[in-house]
Amino acid sequence: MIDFSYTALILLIPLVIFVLSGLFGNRFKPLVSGIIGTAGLFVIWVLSLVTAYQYFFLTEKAADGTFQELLAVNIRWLTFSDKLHIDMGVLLDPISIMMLLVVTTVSFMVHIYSIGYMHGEKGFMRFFSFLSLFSFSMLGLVVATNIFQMYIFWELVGVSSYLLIGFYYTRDSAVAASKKAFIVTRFADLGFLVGILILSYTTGTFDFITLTGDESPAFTSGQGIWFMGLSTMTWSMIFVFIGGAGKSAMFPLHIWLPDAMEGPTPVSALIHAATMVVAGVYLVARLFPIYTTTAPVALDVVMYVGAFSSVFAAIIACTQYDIKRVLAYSTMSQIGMMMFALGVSGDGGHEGLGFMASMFHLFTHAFFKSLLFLAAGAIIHAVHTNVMNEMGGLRKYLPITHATFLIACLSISGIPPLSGFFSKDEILAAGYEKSLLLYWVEMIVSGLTAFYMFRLYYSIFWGKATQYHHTPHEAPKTMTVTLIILAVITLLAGFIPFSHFVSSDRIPFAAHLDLSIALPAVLVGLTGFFVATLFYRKETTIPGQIFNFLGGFSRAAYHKFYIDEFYLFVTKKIIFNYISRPIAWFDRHIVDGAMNGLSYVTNEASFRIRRFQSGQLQQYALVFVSGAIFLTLFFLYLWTH
Amino acid sequence: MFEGVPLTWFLITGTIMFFIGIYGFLVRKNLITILMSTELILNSVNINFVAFNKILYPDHLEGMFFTIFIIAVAAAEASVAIAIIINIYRRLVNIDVEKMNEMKY
Amino acid sequence: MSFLTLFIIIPALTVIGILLCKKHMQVKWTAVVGMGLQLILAIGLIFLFLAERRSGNMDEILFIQDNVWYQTLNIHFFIGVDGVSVAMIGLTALVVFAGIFASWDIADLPREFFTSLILLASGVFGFFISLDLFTMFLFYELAVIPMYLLIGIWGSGPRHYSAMKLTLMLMGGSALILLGILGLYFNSAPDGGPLTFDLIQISKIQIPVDAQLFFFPLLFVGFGVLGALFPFHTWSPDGHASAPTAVSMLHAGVLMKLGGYGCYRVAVFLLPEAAHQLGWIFLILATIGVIYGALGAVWQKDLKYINAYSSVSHCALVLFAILIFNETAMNGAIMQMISHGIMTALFFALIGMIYGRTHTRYINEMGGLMKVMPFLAVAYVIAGLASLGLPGFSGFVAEMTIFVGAFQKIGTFYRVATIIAASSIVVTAVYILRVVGILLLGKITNPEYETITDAKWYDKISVVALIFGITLIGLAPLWLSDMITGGLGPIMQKLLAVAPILN
Amino acid sequence: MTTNQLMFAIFSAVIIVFSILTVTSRRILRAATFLLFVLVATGGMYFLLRFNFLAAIQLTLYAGGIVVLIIFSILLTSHISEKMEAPGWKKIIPALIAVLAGAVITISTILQYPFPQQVMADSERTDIRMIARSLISTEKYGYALPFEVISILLLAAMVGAIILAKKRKD
Repeated sequence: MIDFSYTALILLIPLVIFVLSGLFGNRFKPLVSGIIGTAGLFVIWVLSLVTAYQYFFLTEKAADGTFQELLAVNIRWLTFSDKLHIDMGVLLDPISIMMLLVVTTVSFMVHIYSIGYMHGEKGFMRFFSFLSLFSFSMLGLVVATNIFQMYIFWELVGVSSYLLIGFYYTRDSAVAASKKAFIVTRFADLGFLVGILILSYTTGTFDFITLTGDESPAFTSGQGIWFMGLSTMTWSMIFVFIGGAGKSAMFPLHIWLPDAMEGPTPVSALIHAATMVVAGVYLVARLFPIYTTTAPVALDVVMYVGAFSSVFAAIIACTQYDIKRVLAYSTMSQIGMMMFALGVSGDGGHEGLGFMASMFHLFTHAFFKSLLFLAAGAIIHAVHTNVMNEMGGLRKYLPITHATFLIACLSISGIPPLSGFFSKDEILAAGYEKSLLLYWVEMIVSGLTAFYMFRLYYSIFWGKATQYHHTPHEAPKTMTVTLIILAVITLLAGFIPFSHFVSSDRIPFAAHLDLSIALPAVLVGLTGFFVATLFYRKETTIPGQIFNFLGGFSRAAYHKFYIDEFYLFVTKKIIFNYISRPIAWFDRHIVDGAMNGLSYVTNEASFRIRRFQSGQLQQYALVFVSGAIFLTLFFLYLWTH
Repeated sequence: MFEGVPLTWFLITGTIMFFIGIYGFLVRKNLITILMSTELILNSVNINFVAFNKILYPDHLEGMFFTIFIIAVAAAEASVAIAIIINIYRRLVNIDVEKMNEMKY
Repeated sequence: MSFLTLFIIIPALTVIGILLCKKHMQVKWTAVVGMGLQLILAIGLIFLFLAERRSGNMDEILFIQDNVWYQTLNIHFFIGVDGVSVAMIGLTALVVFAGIFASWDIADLPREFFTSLILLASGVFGFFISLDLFTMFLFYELAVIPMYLLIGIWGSGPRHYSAMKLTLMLMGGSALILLGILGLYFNSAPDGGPLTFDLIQISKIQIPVDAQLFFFPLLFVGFGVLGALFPFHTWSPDGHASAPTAVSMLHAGVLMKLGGYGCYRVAVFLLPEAAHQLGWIFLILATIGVIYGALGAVWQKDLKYINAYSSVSHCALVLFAILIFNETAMNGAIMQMISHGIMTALFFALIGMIYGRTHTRYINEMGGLMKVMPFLAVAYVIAGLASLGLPGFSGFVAEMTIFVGAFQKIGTFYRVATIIAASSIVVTAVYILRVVGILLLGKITNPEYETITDAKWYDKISVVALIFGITLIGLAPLWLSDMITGGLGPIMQKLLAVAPILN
Repeated sequence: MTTNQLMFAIFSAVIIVFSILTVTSRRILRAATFLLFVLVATGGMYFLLRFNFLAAIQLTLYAGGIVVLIIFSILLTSHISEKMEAPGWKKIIPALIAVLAGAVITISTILQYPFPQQVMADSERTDIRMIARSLISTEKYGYALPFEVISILLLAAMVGAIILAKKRKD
């Protein structure tokens, strides 16, 4: 048996780096803090590679061929009651190791990239210390041994995202975006928390291994109808999913993601493309046995929300001009597909194809999407604008960026033999088995994906060569190296026999390429590609005509279907003006008014009473005499006892 | 031995005198007249004391002594009161009790 | 003679020392030395207490001292601590220590200021260590009364109004408490023995339920006024807004805890039947308070008002948790008191420091302060994050303990209340981030602020001490949680005897 | 009607009539004079009851001392010719009601109460020697202590009166 306790270092190293650079950061030269952070990440990356190798190849499987769930470290952190307690630890199983690899790799790449990208920025070391904080929190989330540890790191991930989005804190839009991201996800986290509360109450445990094991209390308790015809467990899973939907930007909690692009581009690549936004998928995958066994309705919710979000975001992505926003909606769309895949999946063996596909897509998407973002970063770095209309013909100036961007585009469009093809194919296959309608919806999404990606690609690299203020030039080495590495991964990742490592019941199985699914998918992808080529390869008026032809619909899509406006209306107008303000008023005038009224009455009464104290001796005497007489009368006649 | 007049008569006379004194105290404005009303009240009490003493307990002298003391106190009181009245008069040039309401509120 | 007496003797000596001082500097340093000693003593107490417990001393109350000081009414100077009061003493010492540094700039009558401040502190210490209801009440008054002077003399804005309002409302509360305590006293010997104010002794007897039903609301409301129970919280915004920095810190950080502690230690502990029967009324009020305070804070423009409403929300959560009557929630209540105490003290300290530099507390008049005073700004962000319950800070630990505990309580009523209370974490995020966004981030709106200086050394000491407190609890909560749980045994026994709770 | 009764009736009538006049007269000097009559009549009552010494004191101290004092103070503070303004009905009516009610209650109580008949024989006429002995006696029925107290009171009153009436230097 291999001792995995060294995996605790994976959490501790970034934490230590964060604390050190947070406390003493201004003593170092900026570059030093960047290098320390990167070096730390390198160590972690190596460690997680070692862990993965040892886990998948050197650790014995259980008797029935499953990968074991290993508690590498588990320390009691806080006790609630005899049964409920929060532990801090490291749980190793296929999906957590897969996530470890994704997070450390992308994070490592982003660190290297940032040394070039953020060079000369004010707050360079602040940036790196926040990155370390993020890495720490994300890794903690991934290896969480219990749902409460996950919640803790979930919150920490949220706050590091907040800090990084608001990195350019003097820019109002960045401040607003960071605030929005935090509050929206916080709202979703409330759902998560309620889900945890219900879950922990019904099952009496937070522990993942207990919860998802064969004799999970979640399978036996909380099955009764509780509310609106659904069982307690179903509700708890729906609430948990709300948390996941918030982090993963699922409709209708997606509004923060496009705005989050206000952060520095490496941050978008790391947090808002590859790692944090897939936490929701990971969360559902973690609790997957509960979903399939006792909460199929909740799983259906996951499916429908995922499917809807994917198509919704894809449509919006076709109409946006800010390249980072296009990528953001693309991310949302792809995560929607992952959710969809989880939603259609069953448990065990080939039934669990969707689960595997979802994880596979998560894996490949992390690489090609971070590649896309980093490439976009390189482009922005070169031309100093985000808007694609102001670009064009860049392929001559930025050859490496161009090549890597193209690879990523092909991959996300599902063109074989790039990684995106394999994972997307599995998703469609899984969807085909569950529901034909949704299968076609996802097919359309797939086509749209290819379309908007190539729309982006052509607008940036082809078309008329815009006159730039100064000639764009290729990014520094630290940036291009990472682009190349990620491109290589994107090229090769599809050939990993993913189902041999990750499956819903942790038993390896063989997934085959089903041509009847793969062919139409590729065709749809190619269609999207050709349409985009037709429209955007050279400047044409067709897109404009189509845009006008669709009229209101396209305008609505351009305005992101007015969801933002709706939320703004609810929060600003209703909550702020019609709830909070009246409460403030109520407090001042009614509650406080009652208290002041009390004092006023007392005061007034005393003013009235003091009239009796007139200073007129004879009045006093009269009162005294009358009183004496009255008392005499009272004691002599009235009080007969 | 005192005969002929029942105790009650004295007491009634005293009571009437007492309440006349009270009435004066309540309605008169001039401080000196108020002082005079006070004297009436004291005297009415004296009459009672003396009557009680003589008619009910003729072998004792408590009533009489009380009266003596009351007279002494009354004298002291009158002298001090008049000193105060004169003092007030010096300051306010008037001894109307209704105008003396410095102590109000 | 228990060394706990030192907690009263040291402040007393410090006050005497301050009165003997001539120069400003001497006054300040005397105060620092006195309260520093007090802090060391408090830390020592925590270690001693933990050592004592580890060595297997499981007495309900440790370090007891019992002297009679008024034989006729059987009033004792009876002191001792359990896990809960040790935690509260630690909190008080920390906040007072930070408070001294936060008021380093005080210019008017520093001697009188520090005298009143330390007098107040000694009242609080006395309250937490005493176990005799009368002595407890005495210290309670000692803590409340200097507040009037502190706000009335050194305050700002409509300070006389605020001071009067605060004092009157708290005195109203005291009157109820006094009634309640007398009620307990006269029911303290059902078998006809001598009457007693001894809290432990009273806790061992059965007070008639009729009497409990009468006195429980008195005591709970009486302490609740100080604990900002809705709708008796309105002294808090005005009082805090007018009070000088250190007073706000002490008041929100420590004094409001007297309310929560009193509700816990006197009202619920001694009158469990009534608590069980009437608790739901106050639970509703507390739940309203939690969400109401948070929503009220969203709209405010004055930093201190925001924080005062936020305190209302957080303190209501304390009362909420106490009224759940199970061990986890009760534990959470105590932790929330400590956590909120440190956190809000930090907030008020920072607000005071910011105000001292910008001379305004209206958030709309400020902006972009991160650039000119990074230390204070970062500290403010940390305080804000702690306040909105971020893991790694004490607020999270406390709130989660409360929510998990409260949700274990059976009954839809409690569930719904818990979810409503939990939703306050979202609202908290809204108002905290709103302030952070307007106040610290963005561009500097007022050119005059370009020349503002960052924190001085004494500001830093104050802030760092408090941040250390919240992160210590936030990162390693287990010792505190265990220490508190150890002290909850008796009250849980009493409550379980009334109504067996599945837990 | 015995002599006693006759005398009592006369004194009583004088007392009541002049009392009323004292408190109602609008000329202050007359009021003082009426008070003098009342005091004298009271002295007469004492004679009637055979308290000769007391009656003497009454006449000297009251009728002589206090009334003179009052008249002096009247002369110092008021214009004799001036009529005092009559008190308003607002004052008179409540006072009258209170006073009448009080008088009725008291008198009716007195009338209802069964006073015992004379229980023992009259002693000797009280002579001065006996009074003097009692006043300085510390035995039973001795009044040494009240006597001393009253002496101090008188002294204090004297000092007080002098200080109060003294003209301030300012």
